[in-house]
Amino acid sequence: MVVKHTNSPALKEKSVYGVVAEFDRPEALVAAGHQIHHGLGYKKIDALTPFPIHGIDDAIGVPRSILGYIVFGFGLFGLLNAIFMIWYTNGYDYPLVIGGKPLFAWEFSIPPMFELTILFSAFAAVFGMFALNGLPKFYHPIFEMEGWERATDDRYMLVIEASDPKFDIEQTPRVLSELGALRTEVIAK
Amino acid sequence: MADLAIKDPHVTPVLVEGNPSLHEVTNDVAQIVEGINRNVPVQWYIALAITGSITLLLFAMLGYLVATGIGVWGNNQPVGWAWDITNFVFWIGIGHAGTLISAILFLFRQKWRTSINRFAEAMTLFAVACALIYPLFHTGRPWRAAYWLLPLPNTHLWVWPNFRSPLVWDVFAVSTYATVSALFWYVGLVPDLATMRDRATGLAQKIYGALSLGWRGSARHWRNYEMAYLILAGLSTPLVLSVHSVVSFDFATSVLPGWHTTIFPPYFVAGAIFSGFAMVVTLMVIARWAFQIEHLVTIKHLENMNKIMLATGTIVGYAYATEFFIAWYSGNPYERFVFINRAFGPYAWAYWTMISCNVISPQFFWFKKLRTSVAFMFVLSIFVNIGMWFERFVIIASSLHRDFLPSSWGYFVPTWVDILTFLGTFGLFLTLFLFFVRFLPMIAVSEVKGMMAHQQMHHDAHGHAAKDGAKTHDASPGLTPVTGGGH
Amino acid sequence: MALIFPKSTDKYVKIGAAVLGLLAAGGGALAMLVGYPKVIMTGYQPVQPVPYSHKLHAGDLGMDCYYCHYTVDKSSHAAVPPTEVCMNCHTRVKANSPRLEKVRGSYETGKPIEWVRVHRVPDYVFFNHQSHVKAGVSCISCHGRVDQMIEVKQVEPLNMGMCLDCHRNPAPHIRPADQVTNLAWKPDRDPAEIGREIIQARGINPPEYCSGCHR
Amino acid sequence: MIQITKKLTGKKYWRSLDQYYQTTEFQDWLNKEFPTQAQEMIDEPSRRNVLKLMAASFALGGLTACRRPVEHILPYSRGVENLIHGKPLFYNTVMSLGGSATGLTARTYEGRPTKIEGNPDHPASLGATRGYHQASVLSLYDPGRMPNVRGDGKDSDWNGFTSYVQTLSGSLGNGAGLRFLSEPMNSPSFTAVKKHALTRFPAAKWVEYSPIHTTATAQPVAPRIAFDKAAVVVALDSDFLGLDDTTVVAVKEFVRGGRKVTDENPLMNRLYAVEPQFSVTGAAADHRFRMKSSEIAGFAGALLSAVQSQELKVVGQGNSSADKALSAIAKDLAANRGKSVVVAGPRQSGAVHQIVHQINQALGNVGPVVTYLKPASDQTRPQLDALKELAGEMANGQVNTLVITAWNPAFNAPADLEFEANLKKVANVIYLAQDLDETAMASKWAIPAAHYLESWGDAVAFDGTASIQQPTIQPLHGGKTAAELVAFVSGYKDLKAYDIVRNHWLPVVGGEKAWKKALHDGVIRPAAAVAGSAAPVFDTATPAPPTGGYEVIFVPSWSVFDGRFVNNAWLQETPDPMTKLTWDNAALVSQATARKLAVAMGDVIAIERNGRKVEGAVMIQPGLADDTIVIPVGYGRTKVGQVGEGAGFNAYKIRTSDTFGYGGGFNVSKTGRVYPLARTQEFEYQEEPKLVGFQEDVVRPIVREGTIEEFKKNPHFATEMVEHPPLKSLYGDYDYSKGQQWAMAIDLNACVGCNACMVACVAENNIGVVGKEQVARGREMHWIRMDRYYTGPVDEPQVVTAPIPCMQCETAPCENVCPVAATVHSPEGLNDMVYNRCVGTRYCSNNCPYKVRRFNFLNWHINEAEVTKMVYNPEVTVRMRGVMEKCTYCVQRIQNAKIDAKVEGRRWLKDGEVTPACAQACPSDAIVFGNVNDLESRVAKMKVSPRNYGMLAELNTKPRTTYLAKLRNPNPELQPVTAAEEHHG
Repeated sequence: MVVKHTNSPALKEKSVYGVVAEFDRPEALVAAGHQIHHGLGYKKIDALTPFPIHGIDDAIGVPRSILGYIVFGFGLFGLLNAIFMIWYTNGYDYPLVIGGKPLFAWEFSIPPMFELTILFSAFAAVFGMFALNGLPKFYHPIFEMEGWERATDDRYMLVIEASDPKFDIEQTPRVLSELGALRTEVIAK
Repeated sequence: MADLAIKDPHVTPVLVEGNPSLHEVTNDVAQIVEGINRNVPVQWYIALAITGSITLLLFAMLGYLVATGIGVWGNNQPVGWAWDITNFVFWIGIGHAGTLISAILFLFRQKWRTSINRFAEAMTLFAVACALIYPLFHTGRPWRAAYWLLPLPNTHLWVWPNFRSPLVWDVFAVSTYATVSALFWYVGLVPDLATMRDRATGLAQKIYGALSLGWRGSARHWRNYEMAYLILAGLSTPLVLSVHSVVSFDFATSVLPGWHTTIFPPYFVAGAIFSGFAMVVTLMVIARWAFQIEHLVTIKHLENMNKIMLATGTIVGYAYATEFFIAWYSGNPYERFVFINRAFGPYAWAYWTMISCNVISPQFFWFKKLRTSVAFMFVLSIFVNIGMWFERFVIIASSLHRDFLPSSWGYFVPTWVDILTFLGTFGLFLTLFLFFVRFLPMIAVSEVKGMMAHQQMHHDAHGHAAKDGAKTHDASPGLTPVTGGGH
Repeated sequence: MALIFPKSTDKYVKIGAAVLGLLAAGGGALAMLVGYPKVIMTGYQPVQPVPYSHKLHAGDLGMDCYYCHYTVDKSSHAAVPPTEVCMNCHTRVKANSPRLEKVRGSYETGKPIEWVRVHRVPDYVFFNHQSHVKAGVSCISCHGRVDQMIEVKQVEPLNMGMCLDCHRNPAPHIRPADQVTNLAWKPDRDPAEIGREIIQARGINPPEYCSGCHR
Repeated sequence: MIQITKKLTGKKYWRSLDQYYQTTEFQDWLNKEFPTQAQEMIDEPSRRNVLKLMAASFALGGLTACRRPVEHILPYSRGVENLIHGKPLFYNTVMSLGGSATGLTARTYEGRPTKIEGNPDHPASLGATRGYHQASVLSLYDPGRMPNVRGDGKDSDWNGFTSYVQTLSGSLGNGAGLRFLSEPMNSPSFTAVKKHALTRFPAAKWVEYSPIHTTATAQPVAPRIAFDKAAVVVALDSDFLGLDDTTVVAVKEFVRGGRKVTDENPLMNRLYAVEPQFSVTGAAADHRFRMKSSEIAGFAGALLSAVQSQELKVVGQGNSSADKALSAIAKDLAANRGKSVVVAGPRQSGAVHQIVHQINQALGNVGPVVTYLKPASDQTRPQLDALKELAGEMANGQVNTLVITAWNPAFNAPADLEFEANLKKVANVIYLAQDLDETAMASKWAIPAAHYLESWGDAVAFDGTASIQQPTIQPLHGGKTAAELVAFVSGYKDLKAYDIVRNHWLPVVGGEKAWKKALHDGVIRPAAAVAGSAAPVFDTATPAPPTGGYEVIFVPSWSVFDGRFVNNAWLQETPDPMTKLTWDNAALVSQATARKLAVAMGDVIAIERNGRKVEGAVMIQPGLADDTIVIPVGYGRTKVGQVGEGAGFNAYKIRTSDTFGYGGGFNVSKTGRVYPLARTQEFEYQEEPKLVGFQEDVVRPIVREGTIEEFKKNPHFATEMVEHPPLKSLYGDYDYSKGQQWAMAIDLNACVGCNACMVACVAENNIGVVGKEQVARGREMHWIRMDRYYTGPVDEPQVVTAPIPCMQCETAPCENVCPVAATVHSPEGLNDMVYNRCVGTRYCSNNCPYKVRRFNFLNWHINEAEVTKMVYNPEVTVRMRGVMEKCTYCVQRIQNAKIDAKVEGRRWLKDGEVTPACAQACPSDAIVFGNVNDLESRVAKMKVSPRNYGMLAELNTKPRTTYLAKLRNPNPELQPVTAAEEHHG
């Protein structure tokens, strides 16, 4: 359920997910986010934008992605996997003399080794990304906000979650409005 | 390809015309799908009917082939491979443009890619799908090849593939490429699917909702998303180069004069990019006209692609020349004969078709007038497609039909099954395409919007940035959108 | 705006995924188990036209396999005996038992008895009984304790894996020539050891290359 | 291979096309030349086979079904004497063809003959065979064979015939109206029956006739030439290495006499060939001169006066290259008195043979080299005279009963005798028919003829050695032998072939034991005396053939002989050794003649003389005499089984009794039609075709040859023809120095290119026959092929031949590229091909430099009759569609030999214990197989010969099959152009 304006606090804080503020320009969003995080010290902030906004991460304090390490690990696994597979199948489990070549040699193993490395890395990159993003997640309170459809079109949303220690159902929306939000809205859990 | 980067930071190129608002852009793209959703133009159904029946023809031909034997094709001794592998390499080559645009141009920070990459990637997938038909069905016993080529156990005994064989390398390379391209494509789609979800209603909304996995465009999402996208681009770049290199190993690692050549990997890759871009141009010219998105896919985009065709076409031409030189220089009589035979033997007609389409025709793109003329580039891109098919045919058939022992020389003539099967793959290709433009946003909306916002910044910053194009991003106040721009 | 999916969706998605995963794993395991040669390729036990009991003849009466399958050490085929061979005894023994009706019929009319084939290898496999029997491979290695079967049944998969296991490590299957048809043979020491000695002495080197069996 | 795109008439072997020949679409379609159309035509019938095919493929693929189809084992009810199920039994027997007998050994499995080998103890075989003998076993299972007795054009049976003969014999009286027509007699027991018949019917007459004159039948005397004793041989229109005789004696002796050149003993005989056609003899010749048949007589005369005149100054009248060389040849002969020979071919007139005899006498060769033997037949008059007389009698109704045991005279008798028409004038014609052929249709009664493999008989070889023809199987269609039929008609009612033969021989050999021994050995010793007079009498009465205009030469066909093998698919698909033509004959002409006639390959010409006309396709063959048309006879059968129908054209139509061997006065005209010819080799030269001006001339060093002089100067000339960098492997080499390592060496100097190896290979390895279209598409399946290259000047070329089996490369390019490891290497150096693992990518074939791999593009066995499948060798898998196959060095023989050795407790095989089919059949012992690690083996010895070289070894394939370079022994007085010199120059 959705409540308009901020004066009558009909909502109990514990039943609130957070406050969303709508901006019409990326710069405004970033500026506001910067102020909220670094100026006012809010922690649980998120920005919802139709396309990635550079700088927002620093502005609202989102750490760097760790995806790279995951991918590297899986890539290495893929490589070892390939080496083992070729050695086991051609060199160990069923040895056959073929064209007078050795049972196992790195020379002729390179292409499969390379391809499997890439394959595993790619899987890690994609599914790792979804996992880190907690996707798939088909339900989210934010979907209930009014005018959400523009969050994937041409509006820029800034969310302060109720779980933030500094969150205040009275103050927070006001602060956001002052920072140039077109409108703010309290989102129920 | 860095020379294709936009030279002067002050003059921002017109990559989106008529300066529409972000919302208008969203509409323009989404409404292609939605508009159709409401009332599909009859042309679409007609087109589908045609391509669909051609696809059925393909299945019929394959059924007949499997039931009767490879003998229904024209293949023989010594031409053991002919149209089958020619078509395979042809389609795989076309399948290179998409990933190339998404990956390499991304790493090279080519902003103009954003309007065409989705389209090109889709084309890649469909081309690879067509290509994958041949490695399987060119075998005498596909029902066995289907699993004996993979390292899978089998009830009688775990006999394994022979990893010394380039064909096994092929299996790994092509399947990896298909998988990674699909992933890449899907990852790019997710934000736009979210957009579609938020615009759609009813069943469509449910479907888009399911496909977009609940994407919210949160900063935390974008951060991992960009990392993933960057990594995929980094992985795909060597991958896309490796695929056609491995395909070229099928020939390069053999003992056959005309195949046994070290130049093949780079030259195949160049050829692949060449043919890939040609096919993108062919289709894009039609698509942007059919769906009135000329302002999103501008002449600038097409011109850039033509430049790449000019470059790669010239590389390919240079490769042809080098082959001849090396053949002469090697002093190996068999090698020499194969190339003389190519140019003047029974398959000379194919060879000169190839030369005129691949080497001569792209040279017209030196003239800006021509490379910006839609009609001209359309015709020419088709010539290039033809030429690149003939390149593969010449390499395969003309090398095989006259090798070492004159006693076993022969000649290849295609049969009607050969021809209809090849035609059929086009049916499949286009059918998939029709479904794509019908149900999915054919332009990467979020990327385009990101790029537009970035150019907006550029204007506001009235080019106070450093002279160097690459630096501008860092110099502009930390508001540069990333996708399509890079860090 | 309206919700696309209810709150509970994600729960169901998770459960669904888990179930699917389990099913896949279970199915895979099952497939491996069922696909295992020993499982799918054994157990064939057709009903024969004549109720001939190997247990009775080879087991209880102690007839030697060679008596009926007399070409097993001379040829690639182990002959199923001509009716003549049955009649060598059955003209006197059980001379007019109704169960031997078919046999007598065949002997009189000269029409063969239609025995049902139990053990078979594909057409492209060229198995040679003579070389195996002469090398000292017992019947038991491929046919099991036939002397204990009333109706003959396939107990070994007879797939290529089985052939190769033995060809790669023949010792456990090699016996002294006189024990080849003695299915009940119990040596006082490790049979593999005996096998190794025979292999040494006779220079037995089973082929492991393709053309050994596929031509 | 322009043919591919064109219409291909002639019978498709592996599927029938009857329905098309009537339809009008087919007629329209004839004029089109689009491959798509052609494909339609070819593929249509196979759609009906779809299901069958799928079934077949899966079954053969060995797909393990969960539910197993019930299979039955049907043991014998009563054991069969000395038959061990699964073990082959070998029977010695004998086959007669063209009047000469060849002793053979038939291999049978469970009573099915599947393979023919030569009988080493037989003087006319010495263990070797010709393609005819190899393929004869297929004719036994020919579904087109005469299935039952036919009387008055209706199916009948033996009883019907019996009652007919009973009524007939009453009317025969003393046999005034009775005539017998048989093949040339070389069967003692049949001759005995003949005598009985002629005593029973004193007024009856017996005529012998065969459409092919061989050395044995051409003249009243049979010259016996010991070629191994001749240092110089001059062959005048003689194909003694080829089809002048159906036995292989001449090849054996010629090669043994002076072609097996070693570096210790670099001696070689010298062969001059003067001939109108290009025979395998011409190919083997050190000097070959083309000359019209009609000029041979003059040349022989000149040669005679040359050798008679002491100073040998005489030169030929003509100015052909042969005439120029004449005095050199004469000198060469004179220098080799007593160890040289001049030989004339059976097509030449008695007069020429007379002259040749005089030359040999003048040179003192009669005795040491040439002796004259009594022909097996006792018929003294020339065959044609007798046949002419018979035809005359038939024409004017003097004949009321004619018993024909000769093969198909209605088809092959000289055209001017109008034999088919005359048959209709004879009230009672009884014909012993192989199949329902032209003669059978024209006869009152047609009796199925028994195949030699299913009936008792006997035959005597050139040297008088008799052999018993021992059956290996019950007659499939209740056929009768010639002797049986004649005996039956002449009143010996229930005389079986067995009795005829046994009754004749038992007293001769003396007793049961000797009889058994005769059967076992396949020969009866001692041989009967056959020595003829030293002063032979030749048939000089018959006038020489007419001359002028175009000269036509009628030669036997390598595939169908005189036409009797037209329905034999193995032979039909085996290319002619020289023209490489399959499934057809053609009118062979030289380039000059082709230019004169303005015809190209495949153009159909009409050949006419005295109103007799035939139309056939032209094939241009280098090296023929100009204005000469060479036509293999026997094709163009109208009544024949599914294989041979429509193949080629019938040369008998223009072959009259005065142009029996050859003859001039023919008119040739162009019809404007084109008839596609299917050949297995399109490119005739090792020189690269000249495609463009700046291309240098390259002669590929594939089949390497040199002169004996070059060899003496530099024994290693062959290996030095190719320079290449040191051959190194990226990985280092596999060690093959241990154990038995199989290898093959082929002496190109011995090979005469007779194709016996090809047919033997087909028979041994169940190789599929693909039919004419498929050959034209380049899909023939021969595991060993015979490459033939022309060298030297185009109008006077020389020819080299080379059998090409799989090279069994130690570093095989094919193995590396197979994705499923279906072709791998055995520790004994064999390149194993595993059919059941193959998925058919054809990559191995692409990567094979020798192109010896063969792919089953379609299921070649799909339309084979059940009876034909009885010929399969049970030791070899019958390959399904979609898999690759290739020469295995007959691995089944190797494995079985190893098993036998193991059973005997031996580790190693003795040299010669295993012989592949090709090597076993080879008449010239050119192909030698064995274990190279056994330094005493023949193959190991050949491998160390300086002539030994590996074909394309510069690719580092390390081939196990290597070649011994060909040598020529030219007369120093006549500087020839040899390929070797061209390599250097």
